[in-house]
Amino acid sequence: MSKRHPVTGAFQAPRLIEHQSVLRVSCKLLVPFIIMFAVYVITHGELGPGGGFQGGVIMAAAFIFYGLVFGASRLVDRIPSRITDFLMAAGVLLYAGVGLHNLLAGSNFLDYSALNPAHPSEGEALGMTLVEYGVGITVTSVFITIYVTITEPRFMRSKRENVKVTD
Amino acid sequence: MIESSPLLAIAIPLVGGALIVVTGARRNLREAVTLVTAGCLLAAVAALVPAALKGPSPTIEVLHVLPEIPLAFHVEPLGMIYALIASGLWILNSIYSIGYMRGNRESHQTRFYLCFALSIASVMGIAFSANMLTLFICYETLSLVTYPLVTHKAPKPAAVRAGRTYLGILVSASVLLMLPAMVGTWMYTGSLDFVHGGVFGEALADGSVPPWLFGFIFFLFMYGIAKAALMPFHRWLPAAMVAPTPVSALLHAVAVVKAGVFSVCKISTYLIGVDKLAEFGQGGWLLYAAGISVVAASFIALFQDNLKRRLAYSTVSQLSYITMGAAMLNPLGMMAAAMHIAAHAFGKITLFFAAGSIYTAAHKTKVSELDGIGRRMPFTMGAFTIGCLSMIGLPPTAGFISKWMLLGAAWTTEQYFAVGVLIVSTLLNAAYFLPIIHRAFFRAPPPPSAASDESSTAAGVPHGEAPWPIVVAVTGTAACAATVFFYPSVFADLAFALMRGMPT
Amino acid sequence: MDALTPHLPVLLVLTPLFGGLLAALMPRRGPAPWIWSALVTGFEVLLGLSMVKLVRQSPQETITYFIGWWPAEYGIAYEIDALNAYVILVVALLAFVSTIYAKSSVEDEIPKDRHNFFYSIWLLAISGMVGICATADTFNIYVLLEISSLTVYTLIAMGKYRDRRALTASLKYLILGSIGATFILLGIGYLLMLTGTLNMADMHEQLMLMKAEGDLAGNRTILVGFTFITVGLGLKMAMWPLHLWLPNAYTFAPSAVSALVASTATKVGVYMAFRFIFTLFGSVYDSSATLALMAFCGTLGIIVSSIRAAQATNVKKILAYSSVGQLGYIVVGFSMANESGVAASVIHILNHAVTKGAMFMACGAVVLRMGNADLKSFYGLGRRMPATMAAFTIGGLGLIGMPLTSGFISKFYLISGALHDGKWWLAMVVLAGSLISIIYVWRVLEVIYFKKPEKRAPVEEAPFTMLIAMWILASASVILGVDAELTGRLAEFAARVLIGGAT
Amino acid sequence: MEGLGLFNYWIAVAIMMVGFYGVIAKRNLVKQAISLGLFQTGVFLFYITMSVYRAPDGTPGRAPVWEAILDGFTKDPGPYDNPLPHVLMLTAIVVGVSTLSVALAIIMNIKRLYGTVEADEISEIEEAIEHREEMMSR
Repeated sequence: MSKRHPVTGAFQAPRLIEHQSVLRVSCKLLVPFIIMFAVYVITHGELGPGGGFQGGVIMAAAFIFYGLVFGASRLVDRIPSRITDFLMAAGVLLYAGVGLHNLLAGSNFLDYSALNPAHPSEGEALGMTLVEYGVGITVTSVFITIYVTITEPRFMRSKRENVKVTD
Repeated sequence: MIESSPLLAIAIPLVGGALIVVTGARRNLREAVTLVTAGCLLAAVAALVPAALKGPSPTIEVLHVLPEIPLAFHVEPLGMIYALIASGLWILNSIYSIGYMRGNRESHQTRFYLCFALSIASVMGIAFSANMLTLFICYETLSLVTYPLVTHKAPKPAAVRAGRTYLGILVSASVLLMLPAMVGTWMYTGSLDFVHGGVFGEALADGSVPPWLFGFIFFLFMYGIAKAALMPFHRWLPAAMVAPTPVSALLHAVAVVKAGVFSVCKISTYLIGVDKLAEFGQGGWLLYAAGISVVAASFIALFQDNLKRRLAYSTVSQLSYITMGAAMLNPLGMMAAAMHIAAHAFGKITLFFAAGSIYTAAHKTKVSELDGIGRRMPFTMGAFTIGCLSMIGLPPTAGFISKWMLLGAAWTTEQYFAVGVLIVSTLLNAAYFLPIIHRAFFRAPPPPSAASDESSTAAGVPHGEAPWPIVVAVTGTAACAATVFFYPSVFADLAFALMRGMPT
Repeated sequence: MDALTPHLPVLLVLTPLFGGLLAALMPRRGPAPWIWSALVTGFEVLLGLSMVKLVRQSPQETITYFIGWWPAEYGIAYEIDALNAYVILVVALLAFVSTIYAKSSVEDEIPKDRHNFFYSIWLLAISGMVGICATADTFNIYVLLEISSLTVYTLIAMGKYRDRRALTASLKYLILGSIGATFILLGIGYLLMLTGTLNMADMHEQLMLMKAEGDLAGNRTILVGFTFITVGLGLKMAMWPLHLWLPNAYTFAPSAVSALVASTATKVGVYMAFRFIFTLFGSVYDSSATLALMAFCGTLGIIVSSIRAAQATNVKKILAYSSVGQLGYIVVGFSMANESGVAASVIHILNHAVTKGAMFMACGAVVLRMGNADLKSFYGLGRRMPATMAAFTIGGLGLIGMPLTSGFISKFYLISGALHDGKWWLAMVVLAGSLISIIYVWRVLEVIYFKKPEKRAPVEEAPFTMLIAMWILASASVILGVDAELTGRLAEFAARVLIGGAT
Repeated sequence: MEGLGLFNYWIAVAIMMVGFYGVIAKRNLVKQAISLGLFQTGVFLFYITMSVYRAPDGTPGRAPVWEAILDGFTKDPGPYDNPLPHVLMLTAIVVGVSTLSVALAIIMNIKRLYGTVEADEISEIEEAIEHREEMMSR
């Protein structure tokens, strides 16, 4: 049946998938477009429906799709957990950092007009876009992490989880 | 210099305690520190006497424990009597402790001396407190620092149990009764300062405190001060007798219990105002409560075979004399009470010293074992006799003076219940003390062989006097008890000063 | 620093927020996350101090900060007055001290490569708690409440490495806490419906206007909103009988987390109750019946949970139940709605944080050395870990309310508050509660000092960082008890600010 | 009729209560977590229906953002719904999802360490542990 990864001990997708060329090809074709659409949704969030949350989820859907087809372990090989962990924090940092930049620039926290003092409204637009991207990055990495965590039997932590069972 | 002296009196034992810890490993040095500290303390306290004779001195504020109530101290006659006794007897008690603790090879001696010094510091704090909050704080601190002394023989279940009773009763009473009384006083009058005539005058006059509430607060105070051992809050005192004898002697015959009756007197005089009580017809019950306590405790003492327990019940009854003096609600009674604080201290500490001396030399704790011991320990038992005389109130001892004053106060104010109590209890006192003396001097000692199989502590083996420090201390306190009879001036003057200051 | 002064209210929240995010980026192993967290929380204390200084310069005014310059009606405003400056300082101080303490305990209880994660969550929790105190926007309160709660659930669940029951405790807390938060959200919804605003002061004004026009008479929306908020807050601050999540959560959490959470999390809940009941509903809505119910719950909580504490055999559990009881004091205090009662509450927030923090820290040191916090582990520790046990003893005395410890001050105020209204029975219940606390504290102290240890093996004293932290708190307890001039005045002032709206 | 006019609130409350019931009555931890989510969703619905506006002439309100912006804020967009609750719920949904995911993470750990997600079985195990601890401390 399913095999374990030689190093991580994770379950690997059944070998059968290697022969499912339709799935593999369509997945490889679709993923870039989904990511592009996600970027569009995120960027568009400034003015219309959409934004970081929605776009982030769509972006994550691209990776999750990849994971579904090729197996989560392969997804983890491509995007290791340290990258998602980093992006989770980095996204929020981007979001909050924009606000902090304004604060340091002499305006109030989250007052984006300080990004472009000459044209406050453009500053606001830029600020919002940056914030959307921050949110998007975080949401993407969070959802990837959730997916990986739920699908895989915690192979990432198999060694360090020597939990004392009290009985 | 004189102004800072109450603080000095508190600081000296604290510094002494620190030095005791530092020198803990070398016991000769440690005990020298104790003695020197005690000497310095007596000098510092004695220097305050002239100030005290003039009435309450200006208040010294130290810290603001609560925004409007500081930790404050002052010198006044009643506190002076108490401080003088405690600091004076600490010297003798330290000499005695050295003999006793070494003689019985007690453990944790550094802790013992440290806690003793801390207790004395709290006692000084109580004596010189200038408001109720300060008194309360020092009172609770005293309960806490004496706890390790009571549980000195700690892993023994008896000591732990006694410690529980001790702390349980003292703290419960003070928290459950005294604290609300104090806060109530603060709420209704806006002041907790000790001033002549009390702080309730205005509130009573304008009717914001109804008389029943005033009486209720007084009731809470009187029973809240469990250290005064007013029945039924006396149980801690016999329980505390598991402690080493020096502890029983100084703390449970002098410092702690006197903290109780001193607080009773001080609160009645300076916070409640006895004249106000008399004026509004409150607090009359205290006389009866104290009187019953006197007689009942004396009666219980009759049947105690354990010497220290008998002394403990005697203490309960003697303390209620003092409470009774305060309960007469007039200056004469208060003066007698103040005098009895001093008189009882010298007598009772002598008795406890003697009991400890007997234990150290002969390992006997029961009255029934004391046959003929007076021949082997003439000094100890001689001192014991003087102590007994003082307890009964016979000349030439201090007890006579104070009992005389009590009786006089009772007669002049026509409180015949008090007179009756005094007479009956004197008879009872005689009934439980004189047989001990009779046994010690006029009965033949048991033959050596008869008792040897009963007890492993060589009860029948010939023994002489106790170690010399013990003998010195016991004769010293006995001498004090006699001296106060011939020269009562210091204490009497202070007591007069107290009476003069009181509104009649 | 001067340039940043006007931004202080928001910086208070941002500092631990950024700190937490950056901590997640730190190397997984090694002391770096700990050092970073200590620096961040230390800086937070400095910010808190300068905030208090700012407030003291003009105590009558409220320092307001508009995020993004949006006015308070539309945007989120942060408002700082004497009360929240005080609570923020308490949280910041406790956070700093607990962070110092956390080093050894986390090294022992959390796997080596999870430290950055732990400290990241830890700082985010602090950020949430400070934020709740700083914000004046009700919905922002909900969001920050959830930030702090979610992180605290996670922190508690990390106790699984020591005892798996931490997980169920955490889940129970999560479910009850989320229900509480959702109730609060629902209550805020009702108020939003009624007033059209989320800002507290604005809401209060709108409600006052409606009251003046007589629109509020018989209005059930405000009644329902008030009820939901009260129940939600009761759950969040573990008011008896809504405290069921608390004992296990505190018992099985990692030691450092117990110390932090026990001394701050429920206090923030109490702060929210102050804001909602006094600032928002004060004089709008006659809450005397609710307050009477709260007084009833508080007194029962004091008695019942103190008795439970006296029965428990795990010292951490004893402390946890005692926390419920001590919370009862706080609830009883503000339910009197008079100045000394509320002042007692405010003052007890700090005093209990300090004493209970010290005790949980001492307990954590025992867990570190003995492996668990059973009463048996404490046998004879008085000789083996003297400094730790001395701190525990001081904390215990504070809990009892001995004079010269901080507990006495709170009790004094509490009784004055009760007697102010002539409620002698309330004073007696409070005192009876403290008598029961003598029993449970003394049970532990007797074991510490009088029992012989079971195993002869030598026991080391707690590590230096732990000792420092617990002694800071223990001596703070004594200092606050000896000289309550500052805290007393601050608390009285804060009480006047709160009650001022109600009279 | 008046009660029926508030039917949206009735539905919000009904959803809430279904969730609340599930939290209390279900003994499966996953079901409890899902019910908790449902409970919160009820509140979201409550907020959203609260924002609905209908002009006195019966015109339903609508989302104002898009067209107003296209017009450059020149003309009156007509009756529009209150956008504030929508914004709030956006945040609240995120909070709800976070709560749910934390809950699920904890439940996964419980499954790993207890071998079950049934509350009854877990409490049996815990009672056994507590019993043993008490025996040991006697």
